[in-house]
Amino acid sequence: MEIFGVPSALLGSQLLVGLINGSFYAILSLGLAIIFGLLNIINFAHGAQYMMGAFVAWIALTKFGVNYWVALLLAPITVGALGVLLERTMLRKLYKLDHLYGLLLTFGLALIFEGVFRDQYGISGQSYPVPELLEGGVNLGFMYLPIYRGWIVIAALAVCFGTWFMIEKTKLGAYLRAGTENPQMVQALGINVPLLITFTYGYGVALAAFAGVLAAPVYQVNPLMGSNLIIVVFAVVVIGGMGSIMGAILTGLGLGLIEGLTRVFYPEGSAVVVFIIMVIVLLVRPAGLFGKA
Amino acid sequence: MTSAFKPHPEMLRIQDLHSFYGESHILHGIDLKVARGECVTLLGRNGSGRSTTLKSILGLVGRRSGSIMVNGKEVIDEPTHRMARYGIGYVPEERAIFASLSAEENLMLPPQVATGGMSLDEIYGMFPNLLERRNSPGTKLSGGEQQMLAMARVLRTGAKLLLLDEITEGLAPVIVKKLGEVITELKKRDFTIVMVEQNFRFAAPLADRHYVLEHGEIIATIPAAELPQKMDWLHQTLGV
Amino acid sequence: QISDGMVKIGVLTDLSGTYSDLAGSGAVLATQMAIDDFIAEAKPDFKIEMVSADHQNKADIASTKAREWFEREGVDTATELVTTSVALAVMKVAKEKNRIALMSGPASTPITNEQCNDVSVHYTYDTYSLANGTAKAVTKQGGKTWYFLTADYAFGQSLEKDSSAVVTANGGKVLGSVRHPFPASDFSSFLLQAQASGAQIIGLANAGADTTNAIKQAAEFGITPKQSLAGLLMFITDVHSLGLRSTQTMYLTTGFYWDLNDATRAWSKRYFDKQKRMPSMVQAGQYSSVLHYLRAVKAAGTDEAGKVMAQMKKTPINDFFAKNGQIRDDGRMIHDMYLVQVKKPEESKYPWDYYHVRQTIPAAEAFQPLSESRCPLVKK
Amino acid sequence: MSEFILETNGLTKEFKGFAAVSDVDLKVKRGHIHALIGPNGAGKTTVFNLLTKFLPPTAGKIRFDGKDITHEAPAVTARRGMVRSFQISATFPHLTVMENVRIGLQRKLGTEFHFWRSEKSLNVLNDQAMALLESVDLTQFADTVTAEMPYGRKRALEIATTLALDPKMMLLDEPTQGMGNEDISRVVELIRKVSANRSILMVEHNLSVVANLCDRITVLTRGSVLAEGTYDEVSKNPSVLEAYVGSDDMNDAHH
Amino acid sequence: MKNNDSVFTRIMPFLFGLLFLIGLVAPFAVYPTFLMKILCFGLFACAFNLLLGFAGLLSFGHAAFLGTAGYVCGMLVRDVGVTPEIGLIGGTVAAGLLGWLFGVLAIRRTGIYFAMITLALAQMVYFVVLQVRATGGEDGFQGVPRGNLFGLIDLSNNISMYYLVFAVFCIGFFIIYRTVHSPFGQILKAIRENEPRAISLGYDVNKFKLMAFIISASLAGLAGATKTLVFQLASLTDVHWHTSGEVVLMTLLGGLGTILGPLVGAATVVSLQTELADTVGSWVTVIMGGIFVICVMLFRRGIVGEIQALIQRAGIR
Ligand SMILES: Nc1ncnc2c1ncn2[C@@H]1O[C@H](COP(=O)(O)OP(=O)(O)OP(=O)(O)O)[C@@H](O)[C@H]1O
Ligand SMILES: Nc1ncnc2c1ncn2[C@@H]1O[C@H](COP(=O)(O)OP(=O)(O)OP(=O)(O)O)[C@@H](O)[C@H]1O
Ligand SMILES: [Mg+2]
Ligand SMILES: [Mg+2]
Repeated sequence: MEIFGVPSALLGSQLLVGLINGSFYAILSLGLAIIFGLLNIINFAHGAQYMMGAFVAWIALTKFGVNYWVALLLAPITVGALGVLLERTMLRKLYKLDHLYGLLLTFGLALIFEGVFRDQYGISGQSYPVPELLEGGVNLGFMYLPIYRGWIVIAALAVCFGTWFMIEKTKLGAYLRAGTENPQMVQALGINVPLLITFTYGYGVALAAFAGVLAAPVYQVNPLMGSNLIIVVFAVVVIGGMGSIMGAILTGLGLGLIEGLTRVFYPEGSAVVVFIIMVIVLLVRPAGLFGKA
Repeated sequence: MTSAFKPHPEMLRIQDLHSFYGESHILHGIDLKVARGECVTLLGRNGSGRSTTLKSILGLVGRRSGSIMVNGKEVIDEPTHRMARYGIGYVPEERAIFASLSAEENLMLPPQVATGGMSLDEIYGMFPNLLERRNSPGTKLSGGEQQMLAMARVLRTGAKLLLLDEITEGLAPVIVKKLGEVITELKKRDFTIVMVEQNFRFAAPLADRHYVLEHGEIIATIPAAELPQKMDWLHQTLGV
Repeated sequence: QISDGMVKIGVLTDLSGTYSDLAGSGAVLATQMAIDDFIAEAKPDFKIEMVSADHQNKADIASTKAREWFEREGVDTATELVTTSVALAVMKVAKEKNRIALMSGPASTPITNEQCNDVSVHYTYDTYSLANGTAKAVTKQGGKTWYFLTADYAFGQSLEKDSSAVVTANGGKVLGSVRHPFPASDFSSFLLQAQASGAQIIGLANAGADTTNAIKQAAEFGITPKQSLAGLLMFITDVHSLGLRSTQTMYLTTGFYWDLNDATRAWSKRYFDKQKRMPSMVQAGQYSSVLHYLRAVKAAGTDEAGKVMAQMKKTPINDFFAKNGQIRDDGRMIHDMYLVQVKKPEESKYPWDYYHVRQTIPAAEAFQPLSESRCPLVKK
Repeated sequence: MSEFILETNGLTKEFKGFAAVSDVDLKVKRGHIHALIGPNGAGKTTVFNLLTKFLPPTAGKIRFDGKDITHEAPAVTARRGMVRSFQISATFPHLTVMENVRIGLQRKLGTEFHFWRSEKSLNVLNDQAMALLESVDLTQFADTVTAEMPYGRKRALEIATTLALDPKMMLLDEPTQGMGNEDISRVVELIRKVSANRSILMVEHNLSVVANLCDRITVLTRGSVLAEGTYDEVSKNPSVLEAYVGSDDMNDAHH
Repeated sequence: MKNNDSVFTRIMPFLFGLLFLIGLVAPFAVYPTFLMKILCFGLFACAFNLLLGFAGLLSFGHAAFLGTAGYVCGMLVRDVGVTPEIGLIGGTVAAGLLGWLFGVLAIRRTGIYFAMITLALAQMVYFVVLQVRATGGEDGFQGVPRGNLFGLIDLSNNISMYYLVFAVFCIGFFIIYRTVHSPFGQILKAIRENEPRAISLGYDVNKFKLMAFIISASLAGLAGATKTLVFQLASLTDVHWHTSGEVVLMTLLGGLGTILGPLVGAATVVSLQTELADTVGSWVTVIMGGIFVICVMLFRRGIVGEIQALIQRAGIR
């Protein structure tokens, strides 16, 4: 069977692959949305932190023989801790200022991180093997699905929805949302907002690092692996609208799918399709798909 | 000795309080004392430092020095978020309703700090508007509804020392009247209240004592009993 | 006579970006080695100095730097120049200032075609030699049906076009191609399309991180080893970073392999001792080109560009890098290239033991024939 | 020309099924100071937002100065001569007081897009600006950066800036909110002064101000008009007293 | 406050005069190509600052205008064969049109969203430039002749080229200065301070923002077109988002919202880049990143801003 001249088996496999990519977009845009939503900072270092997650996993494996499963916890914790440090020492001083400064600071940090890793590990990147447990693949009939890719989708969805639940459905989430609007008042109500914010940034950063570890076995672990991805993720966040956590997740997954389809029907356009969608969405709904005007 | 079981009769004592916003020195040595169950007001012209006094107690100013004792304990070095644990409830001048939370979420947000707070039913009974609009996003409430919500928010937590900044502002007379009843009731329940008010008609019958501020200093202390003879002077200094 | 009694060599390379592994500080080291070796061998009566700079892969930075070097610092030759945009920009400046551009790093063929000039030497390799070598050899060895995975910009497209022609000319068939954005990190969609085509060979008409990611993911999706990959522009640095597991049995063409013979091993060992990595062909070529240049300066007794170029063109190049290498009128240095196949992990006996050398492609065949050149300097 | 400068017909605004304003017929006479009062949440601010086009109405018509303006853009309505003030003070904090007023005056010059002209070309407005500042008693502050002025003065400045547009009609949302009595009387005087030759619609909770200033009063409750009339009429209306004042004497509601 | 403002206004003409004289003699003391680069990026940064510093709009896609104008100018001069001044005008107009398009889409949002939208739009431009054959893709658009100005003055001479660049810079700078201190600039300031209030006074704020955006884009384009003539090439770097980041760095480092800051910032960054290229190798980006961080954390006012603050403090005393 064919759809627009494309065999349906190929189409099915492309959709699946799109979903896998969408999982990365979803985790990363979720992290960005949380950080933006709660700290009012565009975390330009997000891509670099994603890269650092992958590198921590790689270093842990090659230098210390730490396996993938441990790295899946260790890398987010390490990079998240670095995030906490950054928040405590730098970002904290910027909340009262225009957003611009947070953006610029994290832009500078991204340059530093990428530069340091490039200097240490070179540009061509390192290989991280697929963990043994997830090696191989299954034949789905229409495609050969590497088990690891399946795992990416499951892990990403679990983390995304867990995060969503935590923020939208718990008291902690209410504190977080209120804390972004008027931290002083929330403090006056008896909540330790600075700690909350530090934790939030650390968590957002840890999400990026988690995505990095997930990515390590499929992409080359490379100092610049995050820097191009992140621009697309920014576009995803704009399309989704910064207002909602669920919006970030769904938009991420959705755009992964759309991008996957573009790669079949018009591969040349797959790099810009996200941006084109962004323009259209903005024309129709300036606040983004899920954003509040 | 103070303990949780035998609370200090002196709920709030401020001595030589100085406050700063950045470079500007706003409060120049405030001294005041409020006993348990008392209601006092801070009077003064716009910009005389009344709101700043309340904010200083909570640590919401740039820098402060001096002494602030709550229930017998020195708190000047405590971070803001710890203050609520001492049973302080604050209704700020700008209301500070959270846009991303619904009215009810706003209401439920502050953690309970002590027993004896009002129940939701009591609160909705007092402010029926809020019941009707409880699922509306906080900032979509009308100006007055936000004011009610800010007040209701602290009543639920069980805080016993209330710092109220112009709570009647923008409220219809009918609600102002109701608020007056609420405050009277709170006093009966042994709440301690520090109010900043422009609406003198509202404040005068409620307060045990009035502090008059000018340029960040207390220039007069007027017990309720002396109020009638001081009215002329107040008129002059405050234009009341 | 030598201006200022000094020959100054500028190494303008990518010290921090995408190409810093295959050129970068290794190229600076190679230059220094060439200068030291030359001084030891020829005891010249002129001084030799080296300056180096990072062009950050930006053509305008490169052209400013080159201009400044030529105009103010008396630099006689700008060398290395990885990244084609940088190379083209510096060539123009060199021509204007009558200095020499020695290019070891850049890949594109316009350097010796439309954009050629008489002060430039394209030394180590170019896309034609890599793509042709690989495409021809692989097709001849039975890889008859091809599918291309092409980076969607001028460079990838011309790589695909050149290789397709070679495949067809050698009796193969191109079943199709897919254009992927540049840069991309996820290739699974494109690889699935390549897989669906059923071609024996998937030609990778891309470079750098795109190539390595595509190779890695091909293994992941079980595409290799059922179908084989052919890297049309790959370096030993790529193989090194990917590891043999994902690259095994791939074919690629290179201008230099450290483990080719005793001479290459000897030089590479010296290099390795300092850099802790084996040299890429760019770094080896850089050494060779600088040494050749210095020898020509000595022989000509001047550092004037025209005379030195004449000397360089007339002298065959013989060192560990090239046997009877020769610089043509279009600026192309031609020398033997090698078709290699990546070893299986179990075949690799020691560090950096990566290649089986399958075939030596003679200089005359390896590069675009002069007759096809679009360089105006070539008289037909 | 109709005797009413502003008329609404069946003006309605619903938020997700909640009718904040329903079927309001409001008529403001030329030259009047008209007050809109009502309990909190009655829909006064929403009416203001509808009139100034900050919100689109769900239903109903708005006529200003004889023209239907229901579907105009906010800036267009403002240019017609209906200008509002905000419930919170609205000035340009880092411009001087003089510059603030000039922003208002500048529109008349028609050079607001002229990026090639010198700002000296705006000096022709200085006399007018000074005159306006004088009318609100702010001359001595002319060169002060607005942020540094006391609150009450900012309100005065805001009114001066609005006057610069020479509006036919001004909408004031709680102009005395947050003011001490001294400032209140100053602003009341000011409003009275500027009301000459123009119409004013204001929302105000301070009934002494309303009693003092207003020619006519409309009382809103739950989005609908409960009563309309002069202060005396309205203050005797028992349903108003019940819904708004909560006692049987309107004077109780004076501050 | 006011007093010091007038101190500045009084100093300004002298300062400008002095800088102008320095500009006139500079090519005899300093390497002209280097100066030209500073002037091009200086103009670029000044144009950017018009938008950020005076209209409060952070565009993170300004490289698109620089680059587009560069390519258009290059094509006009090299492939169509027009004289350089036509090339400059063509590039500027192209950037202005692109700015109009970006503006229409982006000014619907403010703040951070605006930044992200401009970034994404610029990224689209990048992909187009990369893929279209006429631009030379990765190889860059090379070999643009400088030609003869008005068909008369040979620009291959570095000194004459310098004076052209200097003239272009002065014109661009004057336009910016004038825009800031114009009736239009006043309204822009008002909008930045309190947008709803500006609307309620009857100003259609989006039109003002759009206008500011177009002016800024056109001037960024003018800088890009000039740059193409100077270096005789346009390359992907010009449209890459790193360039958009760099111009923010220049502006911030020099002093956001100060009239001379961006020029100072551009000069500093360009010099650093040139110097660092030889000395620190792969640490260039790390150092650039470090400067960003230090600027944001410690010198938010930038070089010129800090100096002004110093003078102001001295003036108060
Ligand atoms: N965040 C701040 N930064 C700097 N100065 C401030 C700040 N908040 C208040 N001030 C200044 O402190 C002084 C006292 O202000 P405060 O708000 O305490 O006055 P108030 O008596 O409550 O009057 P109001 O009726 O205006 O609320 C004023 O001069 C005011 O300008
Ligand atoms: N954007 C909105 N979305 C949902 N509900 C709204 C919105 N704006 C106003 N409301 C509701 O409409 C009602 C009328 O609000 P409005 O602000 O007009 O009241 P008001 O008469 O100005 O009251 P106040 O005197 O307290 O300012 C309120 O119950 C409010 O909660
Ligand atoms: Mg106050
Ligand atoms: Mg209201």
